[in-house]
Amino acid sequence: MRIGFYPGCSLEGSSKEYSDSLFAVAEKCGIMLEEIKDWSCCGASAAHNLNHDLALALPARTLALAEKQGFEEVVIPCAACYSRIAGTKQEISNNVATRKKIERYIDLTLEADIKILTVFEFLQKYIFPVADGHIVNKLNQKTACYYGCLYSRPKETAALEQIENPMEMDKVMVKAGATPIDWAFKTECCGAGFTMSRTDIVAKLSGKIIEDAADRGAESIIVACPMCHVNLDMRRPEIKKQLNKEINLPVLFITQALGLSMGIPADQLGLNKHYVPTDKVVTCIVKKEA
Amino acid sequence: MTPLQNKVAELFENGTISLMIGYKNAINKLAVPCFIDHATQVEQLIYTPECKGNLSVYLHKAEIKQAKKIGILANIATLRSLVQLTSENQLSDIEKTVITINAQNEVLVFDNMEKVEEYVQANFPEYTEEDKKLLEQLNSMTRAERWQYWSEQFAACVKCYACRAVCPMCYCSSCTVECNQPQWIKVSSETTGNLEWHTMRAMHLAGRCINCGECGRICPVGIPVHLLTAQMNLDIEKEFGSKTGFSCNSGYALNTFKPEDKEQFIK
Amino acid sequence: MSEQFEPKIVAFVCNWCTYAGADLAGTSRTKYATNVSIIRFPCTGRIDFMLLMKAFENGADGIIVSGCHPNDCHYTSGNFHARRRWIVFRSLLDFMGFDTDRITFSWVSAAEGAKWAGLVDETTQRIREKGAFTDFKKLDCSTFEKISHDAITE
Amino acid sequence: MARIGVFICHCGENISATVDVAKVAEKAGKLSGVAYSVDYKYMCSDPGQTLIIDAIKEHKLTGIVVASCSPRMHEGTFRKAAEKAGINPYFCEMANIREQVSWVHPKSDATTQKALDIVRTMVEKVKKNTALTPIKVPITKTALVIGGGIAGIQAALDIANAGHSVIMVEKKPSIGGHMSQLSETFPTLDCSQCILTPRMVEVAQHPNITLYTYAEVEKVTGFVGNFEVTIRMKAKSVDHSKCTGCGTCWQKCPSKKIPDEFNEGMGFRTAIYSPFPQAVPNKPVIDRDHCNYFQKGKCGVCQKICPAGAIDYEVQDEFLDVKVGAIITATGFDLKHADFFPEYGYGQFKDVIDGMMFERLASASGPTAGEIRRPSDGKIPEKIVFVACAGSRDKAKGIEYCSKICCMYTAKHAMLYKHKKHDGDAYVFYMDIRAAGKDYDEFVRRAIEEDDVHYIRGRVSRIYEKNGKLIVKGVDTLMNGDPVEIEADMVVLATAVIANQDAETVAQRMHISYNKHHFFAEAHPKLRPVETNTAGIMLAGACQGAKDIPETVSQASASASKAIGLFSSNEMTREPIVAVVNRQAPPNFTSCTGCMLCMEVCPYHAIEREEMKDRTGNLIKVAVKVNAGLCQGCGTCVAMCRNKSIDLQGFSNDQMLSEVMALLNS
Amino acid sequence: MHEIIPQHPAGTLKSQMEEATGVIVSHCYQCGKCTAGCPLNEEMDVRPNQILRMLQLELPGYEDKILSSLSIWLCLACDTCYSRCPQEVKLSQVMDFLRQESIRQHKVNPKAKDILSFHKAFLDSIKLNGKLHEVGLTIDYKLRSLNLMQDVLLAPSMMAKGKLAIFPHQVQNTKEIAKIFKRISEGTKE
Repeated sequence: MRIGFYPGCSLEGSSKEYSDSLFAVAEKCGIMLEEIKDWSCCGASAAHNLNHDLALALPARTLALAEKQGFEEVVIPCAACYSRIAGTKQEISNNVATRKKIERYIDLTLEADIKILTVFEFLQKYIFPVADGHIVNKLNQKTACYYGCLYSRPKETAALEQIENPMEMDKVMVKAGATPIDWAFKTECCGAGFTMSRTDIVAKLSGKIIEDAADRGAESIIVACPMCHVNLDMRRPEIKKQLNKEINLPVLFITQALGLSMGIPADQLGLNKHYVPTDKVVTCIVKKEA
Repeated sequence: MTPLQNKVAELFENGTISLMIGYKNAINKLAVPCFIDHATQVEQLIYTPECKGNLSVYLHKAEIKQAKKIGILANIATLRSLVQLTSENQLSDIEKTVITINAQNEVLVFDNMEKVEEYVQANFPEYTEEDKKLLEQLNSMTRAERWQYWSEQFAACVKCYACRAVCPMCYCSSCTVECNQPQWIKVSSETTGNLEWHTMRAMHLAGRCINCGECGRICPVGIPVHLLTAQMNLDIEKEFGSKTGFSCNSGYALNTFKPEDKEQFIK
Repeated sequence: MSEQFEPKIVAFVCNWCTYAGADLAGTSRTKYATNVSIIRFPCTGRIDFMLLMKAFENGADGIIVSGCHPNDCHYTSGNFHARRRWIVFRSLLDFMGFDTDRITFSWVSAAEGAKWAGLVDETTQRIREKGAFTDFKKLDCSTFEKISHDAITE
Repeated sequence: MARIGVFICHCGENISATVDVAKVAEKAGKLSGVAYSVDYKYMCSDPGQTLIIDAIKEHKLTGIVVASCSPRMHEGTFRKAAEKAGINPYFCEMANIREQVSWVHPKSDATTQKALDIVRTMVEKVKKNTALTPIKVPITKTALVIGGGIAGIQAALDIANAGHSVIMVEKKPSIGGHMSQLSETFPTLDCSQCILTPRMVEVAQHPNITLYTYAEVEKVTGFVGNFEVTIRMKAKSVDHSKCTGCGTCWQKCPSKKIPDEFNEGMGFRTAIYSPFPQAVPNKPVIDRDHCNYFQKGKCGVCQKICPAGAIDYEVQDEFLDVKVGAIITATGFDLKHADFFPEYGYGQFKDVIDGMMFERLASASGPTAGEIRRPSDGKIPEKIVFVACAGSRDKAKGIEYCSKICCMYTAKHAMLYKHKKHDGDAYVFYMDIRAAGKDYDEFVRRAIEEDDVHYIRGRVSRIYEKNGKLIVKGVDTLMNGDPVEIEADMVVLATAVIANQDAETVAQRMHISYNKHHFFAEAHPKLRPVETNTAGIMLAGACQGAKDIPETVSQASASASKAIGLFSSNEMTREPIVAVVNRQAPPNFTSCTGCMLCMEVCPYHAIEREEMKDRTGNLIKVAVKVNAGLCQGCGTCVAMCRNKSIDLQGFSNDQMLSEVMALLNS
Repeated sequence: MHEIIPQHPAGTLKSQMEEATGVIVSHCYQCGKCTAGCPLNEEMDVRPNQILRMLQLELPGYEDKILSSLSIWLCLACDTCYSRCPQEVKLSQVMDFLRQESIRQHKVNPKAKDILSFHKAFLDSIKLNGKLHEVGLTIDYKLRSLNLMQDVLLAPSMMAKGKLAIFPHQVQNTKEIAKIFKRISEGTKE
């Protein structure tokens, strides 16, 4: 079966390493991902603030294209894109009038019956069955799995079983030979779309997250959302000011961490693109015992 | 003498039966029921493809019941009605021997209902091709077309009640249609009354009719009334999984229920 | 403005749930259409399908049949038996080409006065849109015509 | 020839405000068979009834229709009036033109017409009515009490003290219920066990009470006055007739690490155990799921050491059939546990506990001997946060109702904590304080004013653990919505009161109704609050809805009085609304053909086989007959019968069809 | 960008909001759990539960107070409030509506101008390219917000790390996206 892939804007820009590492892992396991042709932005954190129809029309266009191109499943690794597109799919399939209206706006028809996979579901479904043969390393470190808002809320589109204490990413990390810690900020907000407009808020919220992870002995934070990554990784100077101390806790995408356990070189996974140095993560790694 | 005649003669002679219900020849090669009470009369007995009538209907007649030991020649539909009637406690007081002729033309004699049941289950009949086709046609019509179809059919009904008379399942000693306190169904053969009669008949037979098709065959004005119950049986089997004339203690689809019966039509 | 068609609707309801629910609609002063009149049965299990036929024959435009929710039957299982009977009856009517949308089946509990009122209004509106029930009347006329037509042609 | 009287009631203005009563009376008077028609202000009043009685006598009426309120309201009243006037009471029918006409429709011609339609319908029905005589049934003067909590105990004692026998069935090894677990009781703070245990002992010793513990009701058939109940006596594995309750067995039992239910899992018990020291009966049972002998096939210590030789591993569940006249359902409730709350940690924080756990911590007989110590490390908490409405009034979690007891027990908990730890801090997050009982609000005020408990109005959004503290993130809506973050040592959730897990099964077994939360339904929320819709089955306590102890005890006594009332005579009269099989002259005897398909639909097994024989004993016909004692009059058999051989008195085919015809043909 | 803000039928703010979002404010019983869980409750001038309270009561002056509040712009749409709300009030949708209405009525809180500038710049980027162009967005945002010096130090390093592309990725037919914007802005005027 062909598996569709929707990168979203971030994965083409500030979070290129997320998409690089996802492809590296998929390739390692012999899974093909096919980018949806001519996809457009989902509207992300902005559109819904200004116009509800626009916030539906933008994701709907991509859904319609994916359907037209014959995909039954689409992997959406970005949490924001996932949330927007899954929400749109739901609203459109629940309400015929809305669907008709949106179809008129985008000048395309759609069924909204395509299956949307989060990165967790993708890993679970396609990578897990074959992963054991490819995992050669043990990450050998304590990781704080950070899920953020958009996978856990709102409940209509939540992709996690326990929305207040999700375990999906923790399971992946156990597979990769890491020890996920139990901590309090798994699903707290990082400041999301305020990354540029209200850096002070981002610093405050992300600061709390990093501090709690560090306090509980995490050696790395694992994320599955480009926005969370930007806020936790790039906004360190502001966070340092906010916390009045420097915490050098590296932030990895889930696919990067999994890639490391599969022995994929750090550069290929884009670890060199991070602001917080990731050397410590790499030095912890040991060979997996046979 | 045919094997059938030999067998029946033997049953008379060894005292297994004192009355035999079978078929004999009539004009135009038709087969009509015959009742014989002595081995000497067995030569009348025939069994041809024309022997379609359901003889079990006679088991309800007081005159027949008086005979102590009854032999009955049964085609598959008759066998099914015997099974169904047993499940409805209608044959408990009759000592009967059931004779049938299988596809290999062998004469089989059953002295108890378990054996009949076993034979029926092994040779359970399907709907005839003709009935299947008719049902398909009707089901592919629009609702309004079906209404039109049945209205025209029922308009022809003369309320002769032949459909009731030939039905082995219509064994009530008095029928609701004859009940006049209150008067449920108009006596005259006008169309609403006809519709009510056929609706009631179909409802009373739904889940009990054994698809012998006699009612449709006998109708003097050619109404395919058997299709109503045939369709109901299909629906009931689909909905509740029960078959009629299949088991002597299978029960009746309409006097039982499952908590999970479908109810999407209920608001 | 042409006068709006006001259908006659008969409700066959059980005493314990729906009748009590309808009473509750009354005690709560919930307003609903006047088109529906109730006939009270001890239980939905008591409702003979022939009564539904007679109601249509006598000029009802629509029918509501309602009782206790599954597992709530005052008599434990009357509503379950009724439900089976309705399943079969509906499918027979449908096979005969009868418009089963003229019969509303429902569960209304003694606590659902509002549901009852809503059900009455919704059914009334639906039947109003369908118009008067004439299938049975037409039946008699068409027979008459057919007979006279046959008589003439013969 | 029928001579029917029609009596149209104004019900003050309840009917006459929207229905033109005079017109209805006038038109009704012209209906065929109607000999008299009148309207009047209040038919149910004394003068109204007198009017009816006089009219029946004066106009020689054979039947009457009273058009007024719902028959569920006043059918009895008017039937009695009819009887007083000398006609059979079943010749009286009511036309419901209040609940189903005047109250639901505006004043209009259509409304008046509908009222008239209904009157006409009932006139036609009454013409078809027949004289019926009430049925007398004997009463078994024994009550079954299901559940041995405070509700069951109270009901059983009341009935037993009135001189009737009682059978009490309790599913646990001891009676006492939730009340035996409580520390102190609001609003007086007296010790729960001190007031309860004497009553438990009284039950055990009462000559009129037979107590079956470790037993469950398996099946209920029959009807008021004549229930047949099958009780499953679960295998105790200990012969209580031999056991002296010496306790040697549970001291020696090697399986010692079984979470103790009585202490809400905060302690351990053995596999052979008596749930608590004051248990009644204070004799052990073996919990086979945790016993080495039953699980692994070896051990047998208790059998070896039992001085009385009471241990019996072979014994199986036994079934006991009893006959009772009334049943009191007092099966109690359950509490939601802390693991119900995602935002409060899915139960993974040991120091986030529920109210019942706090009761055990505060109880002198509890796992900490009454010292309030937190479960994780046994430390005495410096700061406790109490969260009210935890799960209650929470539509999103499926429980939209108020659990009623939490406001009071939370105040009690905070108070008990402050009494034991004077310098501790107690915070209560609440939404509303519902303390509407006698001395209740005073009690809450005392917690706030005298014991310095801090009440914060707002709900807690999240609880998480950090450095051994529980961080409680709440809000003070009285302070402009300012966030409140408290680092607590322990959190007590006042979790919701819910129905027992098996409540639905119990209800279905007894044929009583229940609401969507599986609380059992009373026959009428105001006027029949302790009876169920099934005659002879009463409710007591929290199985009907959340209740505190005083309310539970009152309801238990009320249901006991219903049973005692029922037992006050040797037989009771029942409505003659029963099915009958028609009779005809021989040789037919009846039109019933004996297909017996009706037997299976009857929920009461009231239809029996009947054999017609001739004088010499030859079987002529097999048909069915109805046992009027068992028949409850649902009429399902009637609609089943193909040739109308069976009919229902009071709702006969003739009557129902007449109603349909009359309603539609004006 | 103003043209894309939808028009709402006449009525009070509450009735407009209820019609547009399907949220019923009377469901809120003011327990405050939304505020308790809000990551930004300390920054907000009007707390989430207070916004609902003001919508419930509809007293004079409340509408202005809501629409010119900073809170509605601070809401991150993280949905923590809704996911824990016992009465299932979808506050994030209320906030979406209030933001739109605040723009429409020209009542945007001056302190929110940066946030609004960012949203507008974001959408402009999509309108132009079909996808978000982070460099373009940043420049656009800086021009709108006049925060010209913010993050200037980040940009070169981002480019060096391959995180910023100077030229935008574009969908094949950018006109299509512009058309969607146009249809919606026409649609909102209907």
